[in-house]
Amino acid sequence: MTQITNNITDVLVIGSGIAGLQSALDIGDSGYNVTIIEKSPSTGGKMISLSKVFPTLDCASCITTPKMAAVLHHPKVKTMTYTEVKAIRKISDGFEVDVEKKPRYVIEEECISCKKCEEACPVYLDDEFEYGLGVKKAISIPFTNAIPQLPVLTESKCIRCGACAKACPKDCIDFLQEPVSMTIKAKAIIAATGYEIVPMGTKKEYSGDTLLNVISSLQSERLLAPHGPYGKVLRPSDGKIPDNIAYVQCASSRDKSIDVPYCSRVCCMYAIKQAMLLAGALPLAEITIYYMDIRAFGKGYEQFYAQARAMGICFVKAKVAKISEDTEHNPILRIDRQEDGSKPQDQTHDLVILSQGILPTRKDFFGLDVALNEYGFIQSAAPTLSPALTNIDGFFVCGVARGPKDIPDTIMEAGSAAMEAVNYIKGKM
Amino acid sequence: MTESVRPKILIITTNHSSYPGANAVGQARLAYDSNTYILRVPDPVMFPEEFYLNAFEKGIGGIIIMSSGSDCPYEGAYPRLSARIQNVYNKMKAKNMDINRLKLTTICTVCTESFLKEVANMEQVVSK
Amino acid sequence: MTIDNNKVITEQIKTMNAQKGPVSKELLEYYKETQKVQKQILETIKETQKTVPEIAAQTKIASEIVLWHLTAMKKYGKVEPILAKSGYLKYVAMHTEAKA
Amino acid sequence: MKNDNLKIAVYICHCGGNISDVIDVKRVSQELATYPNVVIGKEYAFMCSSTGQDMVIEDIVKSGINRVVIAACSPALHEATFRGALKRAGINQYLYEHVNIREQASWVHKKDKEGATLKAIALVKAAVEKMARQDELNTIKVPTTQRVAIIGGGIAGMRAAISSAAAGLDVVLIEKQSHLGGKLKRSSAIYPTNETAASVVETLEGLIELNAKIKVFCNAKISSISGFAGNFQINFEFDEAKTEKVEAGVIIIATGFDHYKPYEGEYAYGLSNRVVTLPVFIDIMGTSAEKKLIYDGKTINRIVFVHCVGSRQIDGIDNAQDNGKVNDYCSRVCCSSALFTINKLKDKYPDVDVMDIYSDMRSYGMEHETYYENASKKDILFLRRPLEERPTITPLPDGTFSVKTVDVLTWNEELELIADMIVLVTGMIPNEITDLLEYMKIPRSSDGFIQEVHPKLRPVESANKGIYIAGTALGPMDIIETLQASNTASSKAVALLSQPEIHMDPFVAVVEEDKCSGCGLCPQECSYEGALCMRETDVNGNVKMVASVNQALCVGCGACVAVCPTRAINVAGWTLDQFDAMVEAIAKG
Repeated sequence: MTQITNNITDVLVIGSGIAGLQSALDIGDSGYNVTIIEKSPSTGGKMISLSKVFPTLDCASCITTPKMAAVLHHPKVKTMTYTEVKAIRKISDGFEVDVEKKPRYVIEEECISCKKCEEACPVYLDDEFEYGLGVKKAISIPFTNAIPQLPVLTESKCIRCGACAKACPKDCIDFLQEPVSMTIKAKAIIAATGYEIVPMGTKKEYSGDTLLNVISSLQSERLLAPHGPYGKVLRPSDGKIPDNIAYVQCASSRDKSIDVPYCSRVCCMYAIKQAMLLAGALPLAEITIYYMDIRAFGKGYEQFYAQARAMGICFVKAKVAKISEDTEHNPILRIDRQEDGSKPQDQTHDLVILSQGILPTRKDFFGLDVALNEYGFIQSAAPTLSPALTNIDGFFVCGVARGPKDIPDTIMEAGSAAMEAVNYIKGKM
Repeated sequence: MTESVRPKILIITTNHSSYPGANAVGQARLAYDSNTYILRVPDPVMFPEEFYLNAFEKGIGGIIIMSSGSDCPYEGAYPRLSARIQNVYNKMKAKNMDINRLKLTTICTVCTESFLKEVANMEQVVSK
Repeated sequence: MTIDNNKVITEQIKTMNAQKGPVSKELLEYYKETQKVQKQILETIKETQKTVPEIAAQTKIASEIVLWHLTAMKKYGKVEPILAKSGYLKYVAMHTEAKA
Repeated sequence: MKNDNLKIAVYICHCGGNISDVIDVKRVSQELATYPNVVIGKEYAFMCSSTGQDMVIEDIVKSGINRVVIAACSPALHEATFRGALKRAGINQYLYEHVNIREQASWVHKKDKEGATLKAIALVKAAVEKMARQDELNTIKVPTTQRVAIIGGGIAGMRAAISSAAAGLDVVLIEKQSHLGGKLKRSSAIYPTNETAASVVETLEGLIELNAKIKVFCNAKISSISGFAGNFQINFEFDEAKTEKVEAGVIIIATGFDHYKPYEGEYAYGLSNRVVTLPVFIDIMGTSAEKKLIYDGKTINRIVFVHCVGSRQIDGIDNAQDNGKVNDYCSRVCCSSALFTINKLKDKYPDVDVMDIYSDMRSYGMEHETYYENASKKDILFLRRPLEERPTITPLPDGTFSVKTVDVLTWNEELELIADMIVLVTGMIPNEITDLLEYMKIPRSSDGFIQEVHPKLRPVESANKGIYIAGTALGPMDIIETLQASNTASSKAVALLSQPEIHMDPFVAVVEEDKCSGCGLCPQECSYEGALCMRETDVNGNVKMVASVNQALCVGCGACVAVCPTRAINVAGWTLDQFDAMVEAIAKG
């Protein structure tokens, strides 16, 4: 078994979503050392928070956790979670990367993941893993199947009562833990930095940031996940089991007014998938998808779309002009049907999901002058023949960092970037 | 509901389909009776006819074979399996056994509803 | 926890207070408020199961806040939702020892 | 190490309450602690945690444990974890059995704690019985040929060849036509880079010519493929009568796609020369005169594009294909390709009127959306038909066409357009590679393209280990996607061949030769050519016919096991004796 020697690695992968995990595995399997830097406390990225995936309806967690575990146990892969990249410098034979490991305020080697600290903590906070729908404690393990299973103390919300430390059977709470900085030398870097969804308030007309029962697609992923915050699909305003649910497609994509003119590629399919899951969870519910074009272009996707129509999910070609709500917090959609030329009309639903588009996570790459395209995604230097190449020699890109795409397309890019990185290193040896 | 002497049901599942399918039932937090015992095999085609008869002899009430059916990754395994089960039925008939105690069915990785249905049906058979 | 560690923690908290100043008033207020609200909610569902709107009406707490707290208390085993097919779930307090 | 001196340790995981809230884990561990051959019975909060694993390792090292049973979550999650722990403790990793008491017990019997506990006890006992009959198993090691055979010399195959060779592998590129480059050779500009297709192909050809590790065979026809991961043999003819046999560790299938060819009369195809498919139209545009678009002796002023020809077909509305099914899939690239072409057309011939009949515009790529937008700015008339409606195209006596279609934007009114040329935006269909797939035992998806082993997370891997798929053989893709896929396929090839040996799971048929009566029943049951045969063997000085397994070809299905009258053949790790004992333990409870 090869252990990575001090802070030197062949390839450094930034991000441990499915793109980063896959490229790290491919490189590791090819016999090279990899270090993954992940800013969150767990690996898994966005994918681990999804309910099920289209069109196979595999539970996302079940197919992601094995990859997370494989990375964790891979003799060639070292993962640093809760660690941020601070600066990257290009040097003659690769890169120098300054990273900072953030304090969990827990002695990681000692922790047995028993959750006693979390149980003891009296401070309840919004849970970012549940995209605000769920609740966590000021000290908590990020989520059920997080890897590693280590709690994190949100120091800024700690009331310093000491309850966690008293409850810990292994005395491993350390309130005075400090960030740890280090510099890693890597021969090549793969940026697998993924995406954010467009913030909910971005399209003013939809008031997505203020209306209680207008939620984002990632929030509804959590509603549908088996370990979701409520344990059942409920709407956030009052816990009602919704029986009239609507999806607004292109809620923040293909829209110049909010500077997201491109198609986010995944929203049609995730909305169809969610609608099918909702139909399964709430057999009596009416589910409507307001859309412009259904872009079911991947393998098996059109058939999936046909299946959804056959299940009775209602697809309405309409633009949604505006969203408001009534006194019961029922969202009201002003819709402009594209099918029969009728006048705009108001439709009231119990719960509305905005199919939010995809934004790049980063505009800067830690001091490295990485070329971005006009939308802020990393630009390929050789888009046709070697899409993983960037303008910087030895710095590769894969997945959504290069532009919106679904999971299979991301996996393809991850393998491709791994191949380029391996051959790049080989060429230098 | 814990009458302790309920007849036991053996559920034979495959690595590829029905074992993950049984997991899916759990992941969805659906419920079925606890007198059910899941065995995992690469493919039930490996069991000779006597295996089933011996199991009944040992006191097993019912056996559900949850195969992968047409999704079976092994060539020719399903036709062989179903032919074999037909022979078992013949032997059961010869012994005057209720052939409903053995059921050959197909369960996929996400067939949670059908899984529950098959179990419920077998519960009825064994409770007789 | 060992007695030694008890001292360590007390020292650590002292050091933190010295370095960062005391815990902010807002945070303490927030903490007290959540404790109060959860107690109030638990009180109303100690005997009879109730829905979020019912609890909200009785406690005069906004229903989305009631749901938030029920979500928290469900996660940490203090309340249990009674499953329903439509309408509203009812929640009931779990009859376990309250944690210190 | 048979049944003597068994020391089995049993651990019951709480799974942080996931299990222990329902199952009385203490009772299970206590009951098991006194079961025959069990020397340790423990329960713990999270067996998968490093502490849990360390506990197992410590027990193995300090107490001489030689079999381990852990009852926890699904083996899918942590079987490998605990096998790893056994390995680290220095014992054979297969002396381990994982019992699933979460997904298949605590989570499904929440309201029956007693029943769930009894069930857990029985299942763990069964696992102990299994382990009492478990031998050490060893990973099967298969030496590999450090060479990749790539079938298909289009851009996907060429790209995979270049990547694999760069990683140090020998490459054999087998192409059935007389030249490399596949379909791309013929088309002109490609999106989104606006390069010419020819330049892309030339670049790849240049790289291949320079690379001594890549050997190209054109005009090749494959006659057989045999072997297994690490050791495939491909026989083919090339350049008419020459034959060649290639040994390769990995095969990459890059056989590409075919264009959908409309049947005669489908949207008037074949009834007039001026009804053409999009690929043909792209060729026409590549060579047509400046200023005026003249085709088939006629100046073209009005063109109608019809999307989804041969794609997104619906049963009962569209005619079935030769395989008896409609093409119900989306061909992914045609919307963007049509829009790209329409923009080119309008740039070259601004006066030509273009009408475009579509159902959903699937210009999904980042840049592709601008093609749509630009086309809209150029006064293209977009007509949107309901999914189930089909336009009717009738050639008129004056050589023009009447196109009737329903437009959703105008109250579903039926409109009639007159055009003098029709472009059918045809999709992709799978290439005819039935023979190849049969040689390699690889299934197709319902759309007829090659089926990947998992469409979500293993999109370039085939069901047959060591065979990967690059590009449009998998399904419709554009050029960039094709090249990414082929790079990924070569990445898998490089990973598989990174070691001189491939390591495989030991769960294959094993023959106890002294028990084998030589009856010959088992090979008849085996569906895998070469995996199981009868062979004259010296068994303890006695030469006799016994069953013999090729471990690299056996898939471990166990079809042979059921027919053996002497129980001489079993799947390692899943023997009948083990199953009998497990059933016995369950029946006893």
